[in-house]
Parts: sequence; C-alpha cells; structure tokens
Amino acid sequence: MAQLTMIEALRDAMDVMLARDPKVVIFGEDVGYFGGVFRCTSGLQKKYGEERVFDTPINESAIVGLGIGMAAQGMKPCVEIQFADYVYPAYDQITQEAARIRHRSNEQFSCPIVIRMPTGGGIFGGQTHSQSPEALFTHVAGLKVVLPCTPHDAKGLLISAMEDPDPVIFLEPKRLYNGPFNGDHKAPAQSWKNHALGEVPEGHYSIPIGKARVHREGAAVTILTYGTMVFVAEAAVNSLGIDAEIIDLRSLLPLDLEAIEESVRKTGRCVVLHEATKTSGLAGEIIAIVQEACFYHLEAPVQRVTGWDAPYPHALEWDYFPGQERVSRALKAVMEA
Amino acid sequence: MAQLTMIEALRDAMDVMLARDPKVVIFGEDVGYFGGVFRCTSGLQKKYGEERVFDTPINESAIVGLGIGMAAQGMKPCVEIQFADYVYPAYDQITQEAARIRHRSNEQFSCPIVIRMPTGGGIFGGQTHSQSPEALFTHVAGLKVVLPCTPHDAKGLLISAMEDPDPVIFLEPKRLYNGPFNGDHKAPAQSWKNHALGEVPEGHYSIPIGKARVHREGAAVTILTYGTMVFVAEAAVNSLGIDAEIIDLRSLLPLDLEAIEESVRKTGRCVVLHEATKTSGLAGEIIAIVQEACFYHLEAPVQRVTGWDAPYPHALEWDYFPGQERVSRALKAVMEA
Amino acid sequence: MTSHCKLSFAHPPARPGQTPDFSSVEIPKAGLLPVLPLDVTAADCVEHANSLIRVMDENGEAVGPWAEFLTRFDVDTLRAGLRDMMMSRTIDMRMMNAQRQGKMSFYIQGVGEEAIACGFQRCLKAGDMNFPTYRQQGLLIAGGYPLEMLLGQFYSNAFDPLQGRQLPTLHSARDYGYFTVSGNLGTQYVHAVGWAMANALTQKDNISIGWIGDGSTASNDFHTALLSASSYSPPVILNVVNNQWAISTYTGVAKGRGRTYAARALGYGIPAIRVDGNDYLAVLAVSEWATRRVRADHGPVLIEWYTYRVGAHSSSDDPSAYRPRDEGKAWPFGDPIDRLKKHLIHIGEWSEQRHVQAEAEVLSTVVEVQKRVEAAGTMIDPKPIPGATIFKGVYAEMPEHIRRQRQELGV
Amino acid sequence: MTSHCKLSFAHPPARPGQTPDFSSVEIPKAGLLPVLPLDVTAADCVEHANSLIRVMDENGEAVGPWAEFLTRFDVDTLRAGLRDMMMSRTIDMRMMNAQRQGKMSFYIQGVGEEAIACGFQRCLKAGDMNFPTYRQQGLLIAGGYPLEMLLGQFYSNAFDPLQGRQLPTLHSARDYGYFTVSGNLGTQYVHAVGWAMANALTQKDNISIGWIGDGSTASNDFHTALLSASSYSPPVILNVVNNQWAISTYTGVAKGRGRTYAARALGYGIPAIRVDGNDYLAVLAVSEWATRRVRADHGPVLIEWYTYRVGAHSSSDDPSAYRPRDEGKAWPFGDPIDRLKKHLIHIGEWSEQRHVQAEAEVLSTVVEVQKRVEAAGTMIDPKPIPGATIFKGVYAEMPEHIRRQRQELGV
Ligand SMILES: Cc1ncc(C[n+]2csc(CCOP(=O)(O)OP(=O)(O)O)c2C)c(N)n1
Ligand SMILES: Cc1ncc(C[n+]2csc(CCOP(=O)(O)OP(=O)(O)O)c2C)c(N)n1
Ligand SMILES: [Mg+2]
Ligand SMILES: [Mg+2]
Repeated sequence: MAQLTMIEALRDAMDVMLARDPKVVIFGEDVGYFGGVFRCTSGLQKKYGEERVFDTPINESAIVGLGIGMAAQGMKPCVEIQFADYVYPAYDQITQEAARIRHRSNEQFSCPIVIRMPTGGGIFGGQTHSQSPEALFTHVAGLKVVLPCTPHDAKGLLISAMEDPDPVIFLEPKRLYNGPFNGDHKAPAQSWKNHALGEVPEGHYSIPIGKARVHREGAAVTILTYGTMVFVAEAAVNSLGIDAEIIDLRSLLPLDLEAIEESVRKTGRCVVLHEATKTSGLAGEIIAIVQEACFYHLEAPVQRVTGWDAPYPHALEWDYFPGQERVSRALKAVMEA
Repeated sequence: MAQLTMIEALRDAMDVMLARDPKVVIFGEDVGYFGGVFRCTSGLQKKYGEERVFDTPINESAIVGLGIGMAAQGMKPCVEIQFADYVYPAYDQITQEAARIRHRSNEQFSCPIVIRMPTGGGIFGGQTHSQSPEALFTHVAGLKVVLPCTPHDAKGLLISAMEDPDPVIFLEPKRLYNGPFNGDHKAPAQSWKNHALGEVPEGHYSIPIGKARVHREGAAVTILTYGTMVFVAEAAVNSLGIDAEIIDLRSLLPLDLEAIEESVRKTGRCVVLHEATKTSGLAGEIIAIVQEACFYHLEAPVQRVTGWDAPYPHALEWDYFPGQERVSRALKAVMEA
Repeated sequence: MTSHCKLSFAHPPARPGQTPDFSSVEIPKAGLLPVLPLDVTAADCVEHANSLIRVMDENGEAVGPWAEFLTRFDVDTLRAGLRDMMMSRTIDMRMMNAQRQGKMSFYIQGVGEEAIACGFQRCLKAGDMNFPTYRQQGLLIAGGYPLEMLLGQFYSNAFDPLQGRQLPTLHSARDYGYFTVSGNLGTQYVHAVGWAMANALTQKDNISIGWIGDGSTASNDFHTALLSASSYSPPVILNVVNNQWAISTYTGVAKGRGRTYAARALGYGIPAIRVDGNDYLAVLAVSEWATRRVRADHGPVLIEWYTYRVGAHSSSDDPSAYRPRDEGKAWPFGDPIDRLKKHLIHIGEWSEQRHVQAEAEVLSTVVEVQKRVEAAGTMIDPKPIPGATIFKGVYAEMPEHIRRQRQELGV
Repeated sequence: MTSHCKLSFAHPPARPGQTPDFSSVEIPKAGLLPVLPLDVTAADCVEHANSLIRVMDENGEAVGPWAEFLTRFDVDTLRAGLRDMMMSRTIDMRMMNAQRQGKMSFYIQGVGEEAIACGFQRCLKAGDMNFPTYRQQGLLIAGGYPLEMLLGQFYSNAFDPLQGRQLPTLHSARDYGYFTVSGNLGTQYVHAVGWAMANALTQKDNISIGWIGDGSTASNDFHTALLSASSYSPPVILNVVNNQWAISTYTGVAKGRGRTYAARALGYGIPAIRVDGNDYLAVLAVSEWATRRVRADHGPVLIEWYTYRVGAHSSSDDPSAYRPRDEGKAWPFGDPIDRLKKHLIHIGEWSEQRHVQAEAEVLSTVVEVQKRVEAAGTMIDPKPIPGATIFKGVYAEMPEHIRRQRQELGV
C-alpha cells in the first residue's frame, strides 16, 4: 500500500471517481488550473479536462447552487469551498435546497452533491481560516456530515460521499493534511509518510458513512471525538497512562449511535472533545445521547473539552485550541469523579 | 395595564423606542407602508416617516448587511426578516460580521442590531414558514438570542434588545402572536386579550436578556423550554397533575445557567422541550449543561421532546409538532424512572 | 457642501383611495421593434432591453417582424392557448373560493399573468426543465399535467403527488418539466443554470428555464444565476416576471435607479429583452425565438415579461391596504385572455358564442375534477396521510436516529 | 438542432512558460475622454464605463479635461503621494521578507496597485469611512496611520491595536477612516452602503467608500451593495480594484461575458467609470470628481480601477504556478511609482537624485520602526498577549458562560 498524505489521499479519491464515473465533476475557487490553494485537486484538470474540473467565480452560493442543479439532473458534483469559514454565503442553498430537495419533491428529484471544505485551526489562520462549523450542518435533516482524520479514511469516506445518493458535507481537518498533530505545536511536525494511518489502498474502496472508528480500545473511559482532537486525545491518554477507548466518530451526521452507546455502557465514563465553539456545539448533542442511553451506566458527569465561545484568535491560537493539558484535566476529572 | 396581543406588544416596543431614540430605524420586506405581513409595524411609517420605517428589496443579506453598516455608525436598526425560514441568505452577514465586529476590531466598532423574525410552526405554513432555527444562532459567539412567549415579555425583551450594545436575534413564536396555544389545534383559539400574560405596561420597560422566567413553580420535575412549548408543557402538566416547575428560558444565548441549575438540583428530574429539529438542537446543549452541573442530583435521564429530524410537513403538521401527548409521555417516563 | 444627503425611496404611482395612474408607463406601439438575430450579443439589444416587444395591436391584429415566429403555430394552438389561460383562471377562481371555505390552507393565484406561463410552455419540448416559482402554474396546465394531481396538491390528500409535504401551488412534476418549487425565493434561478450546465456536460439536447419575480430579482440568487450563466454560457433562459408588485412592495423598490430588469442582465453580458406579458402572441413569438437561440448554443438570454398581478399576492394578502382597489383594471396592457380572444375573433377563428361555450366547458371540467379530488379529503374533512411519511425521503436510506424517531411517533 | 451545447470557460492570455500577452487590452490614449457632469446618470456614462480614463501621457504630462480636477492639489501633495507609494512598497518588501524569516504568519502585499489607495485617500476628509479589503493598506499609509500600529498588527505584539485578534493586514482603524477588515470577501461592500445611509439619516456630512477586488465582484455582497445603493441613493463610492487576478483565478472567470466591471453597475442605474489605476494623476482626478459628486448628493458611483497584481496573492501563494513569471513587467500601463516620478521630473519638481534620497529616507524610517516594533515580539520570539483577551469584546459585557470559560482557561 502507498503512504499518502491526506491531501494526496483526497486527490486520489477524486481521481478514482473521475475515472470511474463520467458524471463526476469537480469545481470551486482555484481548483481548476492551479489545483486548489491546498493543492487537493492538483493535476486533475490536466488529466480530465476543463469540463470535468474547473474554476468558479468567488461565489460560494453559486458553487453549491450550480452543483445542486447539476446533481438534480443526474451528475455527481464534488465541489470545494476554499475554507469552511467561507461556506456561509452558500448556507441557504445547502440547508434549504440541497438538504430538502429529495423530501419536498417526494423523491422526484435528489441531490447527490459533495461539498468539501477544510476546517479547524492550528495553522495561525485567524478567525476566517480556522472555523469548525460542523454543528451548523448536523442540525439540518437531509444532510450528511463527515470528517475523517486519517488519509485512509479520507479517501474511503470521500469515495463513499461521492457515491452517496444524498448531499454530504465533507469536512477536512486542515491541520492533519500533511501529518498527524497531537496538539503540541512546539514539537517537530509529523508526516503521514511514516505513519500507519497514512497507508492508503490503491483504487476504489469505501468507508461507510455512519460508522465510527475505534482509534484505541480501552475500558476505563470513552473519549468521543473526531478530527484533529483524535490525536490530541491519544497523546493525552498516553501521557496519563489511562486505559481509554478513543472513538473517532468521523461520521457526524448520522452519528454511530450503537458505537457510542456500547462504548460508554462498557466504560461508564465519557469525555467529548471538539475544536468548535462550546455552546450549542456537537458535544452537546453527543452528551444528550449518552446521558439518555447510558444514564444508569454513568459513574461521572460527561465532560466536554471544546474551543471557547469566541472567534478563533490569530495570535492566541494555542490558548484557544483545546490542547493536551485541557484534555488531560478533563480525563482526570472524569476518572476521579 | 393594557391587554395586548403579542403583535401589538411588539409594535408598542418599537413605537416606544422610535419615539425615545432618533437613532432607531426599522426596515425589512413589506414593513414600511403596509406594516409587515403580520402587521407588526403597522402604522409606524405613518407616525415616524419613511426615513425611520421603510421597505427593502427582497434580499435578507441586504437587510442585515445595511443594518450592520448603520449600527457600526451609531444607529440602532431593528430589522425584520419576514419568516425565520428566510434568514439564511443573511447567515453570512449575521455570523461572520454582526457577531464578530466588536471582537475583531478590539471594540473600535460594534454592532447593536436587532434582527426580528417569526419562528415556529402551527399555522400550516409548511417547511418554509415554520422553522425554528435558534440552534443555528446559539452556536455563534457574539450573538444574543431571545424568544419571548408572552406579550409582556415580548415588549420588554424587544426594548432590551433594541437597547443592547450587541446584535440580538429576536425570535417571535408566530403561533403565539394572537393568543396562547397549548398544542391542541382542535380547541377554539385563545386570545391574549383575556389572559394574564397579555397585560402589558405602557411606555418604556425592559426585561433583562439572560434571565429565565419561572412560568410555573414546582418541585417534582423541571421542564426547560421556551416559546410555544411553554403552553404545551403547562397543559400537559395540568392534565397529568404533576408538580412540575416550568422554566421559560426566553433568553437562549446567553442561557440563565443559575436558574437552570438551581431548578434541576431542586427537582432532580428534567425534561427539555423545543419545536426545532432534534439532532444538534438546543436541547442537546441544555442537557449537557444539566448533566454536568446537576449530575449527582439527577434521578432519571433527562428527556427531550422536540420536532423530528425532517422538514416541517405542511399537511402533517400535527404529527410533527411536539404536542401534549408526547410531552406527557416524556414527563411520565422521567417521573417513573 | 454643508448640507447633508437625503435618501431616496421608491413609491408606487398611486395608493389606496387614489386613482390608478399608469401615465408613466411607456406603451410602445405593437410591431415596432426589429427581430434580433439568434446570436445577438448584449451590446446589440440595449433597445430591446429597455423598450417592449409587442405583437398584437389594439385591433387584435398580429403586426411587425416578431410575428414571423408565430408561423410555427397553427390556429388550434392559439385556441388551445386560450383554453389554457381560461383553465388557469378558472382554477384560480375556484381554488381561491375553496380556500376561503377553509378547504385548503393557502392559495396563490396568477390572474392577469396567464399568457406568460401558458404561452411559454408551448415552445418547450420533452426533457426541458422549468425552475418555476409558486406563480407559474400555467406551465403545468399548458403542459398537460393531470388536473387531479394539480388539485390533489392543493388539498394534500391521496391525489397529492407530494403527500402533503408542500404548501399548495408549490408543485413538483419532474415528468412535466417542472422542478420542485421552493418557498425560499430565488434559489431555483441558480439551479436552472446548473441544470443547463449538466445538460451541456452530459450532451443532453435540452434546455432549462429559470423563473423569478420582479421582487425576487433583488435576491442574491438572481445575481448568482446571471453571473454563472455569463461565466459558462449554458443553454438556459432566464425569465423575469415583472408583475409590478412583491406582496405589498412596489416594483420600484427592487428596481431602484435601474430602468428595467432586462437591462440588468446586459451588465453581465447576457442579452435581454422586454416583452408585453399580456400579449399571448408576443409571448409565443419571443419564447420561440429564445428557445431557438438557446438550443442553437448561442448562450443564455434573459426575458423580462411585463405584466400586472391582478389578484392578491396570496390568499393571506389584502392588496386594498396598499394599492388602489381597481388598479388591475387600469393596467394599460389589458387582459391576456380578452386580448387573445379578440385576436382569434379578428382573424375569424373564434366568436363570442364559442367563447361562452368554452368557458362553460372549462368550468365543468374543473368542477368535476374538484369534486372528485375533494372527495379524497380537504382541510375541513381531512383523510390523513400516514404520519410515517414525514420520515420518508429525508434520506434515500433511513438512518438509525430517524428510525428511532419514527418509532417514537408510533407509526 | 441535434448537436448539444458546449460550456465556455475563460482563460488568461498566457500561462507559465508562455510569453506574457496583453495584446487584447485596449489602451486608449490619455486625455481623450470628456469630463462627466457631477450629476451624470448611468445612461450617460456608457463610454466611460467601457473605456479607460487616463490623465498622464507617455511623457509624464497631465493631459485632457480630467486634469482640471488636479488643480486642487499642489506639487507637495504629489510628492507626498510619491512618498506614500514608496512607503507602501517598502513596507511590503520588508514585511514579505520578515514573513519569510518566520517573524509573522502571513502577509499580503499591494505592489503595483499603490496609486489607487494612496491617491484616493488624498480626497477624503475626516469622518469619511473606507470599507477596505486586505489590499488597501495604502489608505492607512497615505492617511497618516502611525507605522508602529501598522506594523504592530503584523507582529501581533504590544503595538498591535487589535491585540492579536486578526491576521496581518486585516487592520481596523476607526480614527483613520478604516473599517475593520473581514477575511470573508465582499461583506464590507454592503456595510459601506449601510454606513452611508446612516450618514444621510443622521445628517452627517460624510461619505463612505466600499472597496472590493475584481474576483470578489462575483460575491453576492457585490450585488447586494449595488442594489441597495441603487434603491436608496446614499452617499457612497463603490470602488472595484481590478488587478486581473483572484489568487490563481483569471479575472475573466468573474467577468464572464460582461465587458467591464464598471458596466455591471449601469444595469443598476448606478453611474460607473473605468480608470487607469496605475496613473496616480488619474486616480487623484477621478477620486476628486467622485467625492465631489457624492458629497453633493448626486448619488452613488462605481469606479473600476484597472491595474495589475504584481506580487503573489499572499505570502502563501506562488503565482509562477499559474501565470508567466514576468507578466507584471509586461503590464502595458507601467508602474505607478515610476510614472508619478516621471511626471514630477517632467514638470521639474523632482529628480533622479532626489528620488534615490527619498528611497533611502523611506527605507530608514521603515527599518527604524520595524526594529522598534520587532523588539516587542515576533512569531519567532513572541511576547505573549494574555490569553484572557480572547474573551474580551465577544460581548460588551461578559456573560456568565464566558466568564466560566475564562476561569477554565485559568486566566
Ligand atoms: C428568501 C425569501 N424572502 C422572503 C420571502 C417572502 N415572500 C414570499 S413571496 C414574496 C414576494 C415576491 O415577489 P415577486 O418576486 O415579485 O413575485 P410575485 O409574488 O410578484 O410573483 C415575498 C417577499 C420568501 N418566500 N423567501
Ligand atoms: C467568501 C470568501 N471566499 C473565498 C475566500 C478566499 N479568498 C481570499 S482572497 C481571494 C481572491 C480575491 O480576489 P480579488 O477579489 O480579485 O482580490 P485581490 O486578492 O486580487 O486583491 C479568495 C478567493 C474568502 N476570503 N472569502
Ligand atoms: Mg412581483
Ligand atoms: Mg483581484
């Protein structure tokens, strides 16, 4: 198997799908000739031509709105929003149109569009290159929302998303594009090239949307998380020496209810982590599910560690990012309760 | 004190503020000459002139975007979005601009705008006249979100919102515009005109944002809710004869943490109700808060009763609306657990 | 320069209590404007974007060069067109009544604007797709959509192809080239462009048609659609139905300092023309021209259909609060049904008598269908659709959390 | 008509490896276009929206009727303008270097476009408000913004008026008429219109100015702003800086079939003109005209400034991947600093020698400030701002849940 970065894995998924299905088209700002500001689509226009991979004007509602029209007419658009922070002009088209066309037309029309976007902080991007808006999509029935944290999952989930009959919001933790990141920004950067989870099969394979991945098995406490925080959790767990089960949710809508409930019933303790703003974040939903399904198994209140209720600050990035220290504190609290 | 409908109370608040503060301006689709499709601004243009109360083109991002510019320059715009379902074209301006201008400019600029919009179902409005999008705003730091359920609160909170130095999303439960509604759509319509909560003081008064209202005191179980569901809860409680405490949250961001925590610690049982779609709805956040702060007081899992994860269906409205029956079932479950 | 600036606000020519006043409306003579080449560019249709193409003159005669596009249509088509419009109006009248009787929650009529949708539809072919608003029901009527389904949607009963999901008049009829109507204004305009791009990319020999109201040209989607159509040049016709009103808001508010909606397209390099929308012959002629242009890959075109919303905005609206009660009658371009009738009589293919008879036929057809459909349930006497349908089609496959909710609903 | 339609895609004239090619750019002679009356309407400036106003000819001479607007400015102002541009460029060079050394996270330069912001600012007065993008730093430099604050923002240290909240070049300087720059493209354009409306409604004798890039004219906010300006006619100038590129995307993608960005405004009934943005004299003249017009309550105007983005889009960008490496040098309108220098020499008010000396002065000023500011912390050697500032200003008053979070952060 090849060792790929997450960017290469995503590109590989699009490459595979462009080759397999003539209805796949790829477009977005700078994705055509140049190959995207993160170079995810680099080389694809050259390989498949301008009718398959092309540049758009800077109008996110056009990118999504055109994609909806194409998807309804049987194509499989996979569009890129340059940063998740810029998806809001398309929010109306995504939530009121893409999410509802199948239902409101009683299945006369459908909308198999994939909307890719880099998400999360850790690159000193400030408040407009760091956002984690997943909860703004997981509240919308009709959408699917996924967020892989490894090259292997990135490719497999992107292929699933592109084969899905419904609209999928595909969030890419940009801090993990080139390697895993455990939250210690002073440590030397790691690469996927020498990491087990950087192993990516060639050709077509898929990872089902709706299924979580057990990142680390354990019995003492369940950590429910996704994206960059998976590796932060792992580092915290290793340094504390706790027998934690780390579940990489990766599918945020629908959530893998069975996996969540089973693990927390087993461990009786739970911590939920995400980078997004706390209030009304996805952790709230997850905690509600956990307390409802596992109330009588819980030995301590479920803790959450999240980004603060403030814009992501440029210079104070590491005060904002929920790093190992805060995760460890929560783990200790939930273990000692 | 006068008996007013909620519409009259809202109009009264705007009237009071237009008279008091020359910087108040009111605009939106059809709000000027006509006075709004719900007639909330009826007569105000005539009274204050077109420079204070005016019609806008059908462009919600213009309504909010212009309001932001005006607010930053010291005015106090109170704008109307015709239905909450149509706010999404303005979502970018609200979440990326209004919510963040104070913070990102280190308080050089601010954005005291009020964005009013009718919300919720119960009027056979179908999927585009029934939505409850509060959770899409409560996730956004920098916004305040309120939702009154009585004429008295409507006026007092709207005045507070218009005097607030920060942007306020002001949600109006349209099913309560003319009278309370207990969820029984077959019963004759009630009016605020003969209801205690329809008593509205004249002139200026305000109700602080951030404080909940105890709608009914009780000791056996805490019901945390807001909007139309307050009256549904009341009816269910009365018919079950339970000594429930019903808390009308009315300020959804910030939430009244003390009121929530105190009540649940007292009762040990809790049900959370809202009309909005379940997954990632505000109930999740509230449950997360409750279980974190009151874990050792809880005698049963917190239950939630919400709208389903589907678009609001036109004809099947009453299968969608979380009525007394579902609320009663949850209350019984939490009491018997 | 010490005096400050003053904002301007657009006002309609008359308000309730005043006499309707259309004196500022320019009424070019029929037949004056030349025909444009199919591959006309934006720069070459400035006049057509600012004036008004009219084909039928005061006597009911088809005049001028645009009439050449009528040769494709025989007189049976014109009579069918008349019937389409009568059918549309009769349904509107009956349904407004049914709504007032509480049999349905809501209704939106298109009275006065019938020529546009009914005429345009005649130039489409199988596989073309309209992206309509709530006020283009005429497309379905002229397109042969079964009346049972049309009415079934209003009553949300077993005849309703959408199983009660949508408000009355928010139809969806894929097989009849009618995209699922959104309650959110504007959004469909961009979909039309995307659909047309898909047609081009997958080598489908079909066009798509966006529809939008004058008020909704203010929406971001209007810009988005024009921009995208300008960037990629797909086979799409962009229709603007300018009926002077957006609920209570005068069209001047959306138009601002601009002269016409058509002219707005020119800035995007999209050719645009303006047409008397109450002139069925002009509608046919220009629609024929536009569909030919777009099918021949000369790129998008925008058409502003100039008309007047005679009825209330919807069954929830009372226009007497914001405009003179009889403004519709004063509309200088007349009534589309009357005018086509006059033309047909003028050319000796119709008579007052046949008209009365046709009216009776149309009415009895509608009444018969209405009875049959109402028997399957109205809002007064609903025959419930099963609650479980709420969860059907949220996704192609039902996920676990929704399965649990369906269970909780107990269905 | 059986063949299907083909989409069109815009392409730049040359790609990497090819010779820069501006042969399709029309270069009207300086001084040709007549001056427009201050109250010109959209209909009367079609030529000005499609051609290019140029004041300085090849010899550095100010020619034609637009030069009359230069009489307000004495030669000291022109020399100050030259210095503004030199300062802007020097800061760009030094900061790009500092960024490459890892001292700051990110930088956006404006090389090649200096005349526009620097010149425009000279026509503003206290209380006017710009709504800039990240590339209008020249407004601050020409507006006398203290360099300590400008550089402090780049280094996010104690000199930073925004306390590290924002990316470098996303300034906010209320007292200098500079609205807080958003990273989300386009949004500010509408704010400019709203601010101008507030000025009119509260009888403030000031104007506002929206700034947007060519690529960002595609944004919905561009439409929204034009529409609103058209509807209410507030005192606002809407600037479009057309520098041919939007990151890697050629300007043709946003322009589509439209001829110019200025022409787009005409459809909204907003007068619009197009100006050689590398001609400092033209910038001054047209800015003077536009500010006079708008202050005199003749309503909004849109100006397309035609220029070229010489540098990379940002410090994260490498333009050699998408355009010829030396395309900037081939730009037919030259370099704004060279051109103003030439003019000043031509009129006998400057010399090569003085220029070299001025360069040295500017550089030493920047170097001195840079040293002082860097001493307060760079990204290599940060002097942390307290973490608690994260929570400051989310709201005017800190709510309980944020107070708890601050406590949790332990600050
Ligand atoms: C995004 C959005 N904003 C507001 C509305 C409310 N609304 C429904 S119809 C209408 C007026 C539309 O006017 P116009 O586009 O002229 O179409 P017409 O009704 O005249 O056919 C408005 C404001 C809506 N449905 N969607
Ligand atoms: C809404 C939004 N979409 C995308 C981006 C990413 N982005 C930043 S700058 C840029 C290009 C802007 O080009 P243009 O408007 O021409 O301005 P220029 O950089 O040339 O000055 C893009 C696409 C953004 N910041 N905001
Ligand atoms: Mg209209
Ligand atoms: Mg540019």
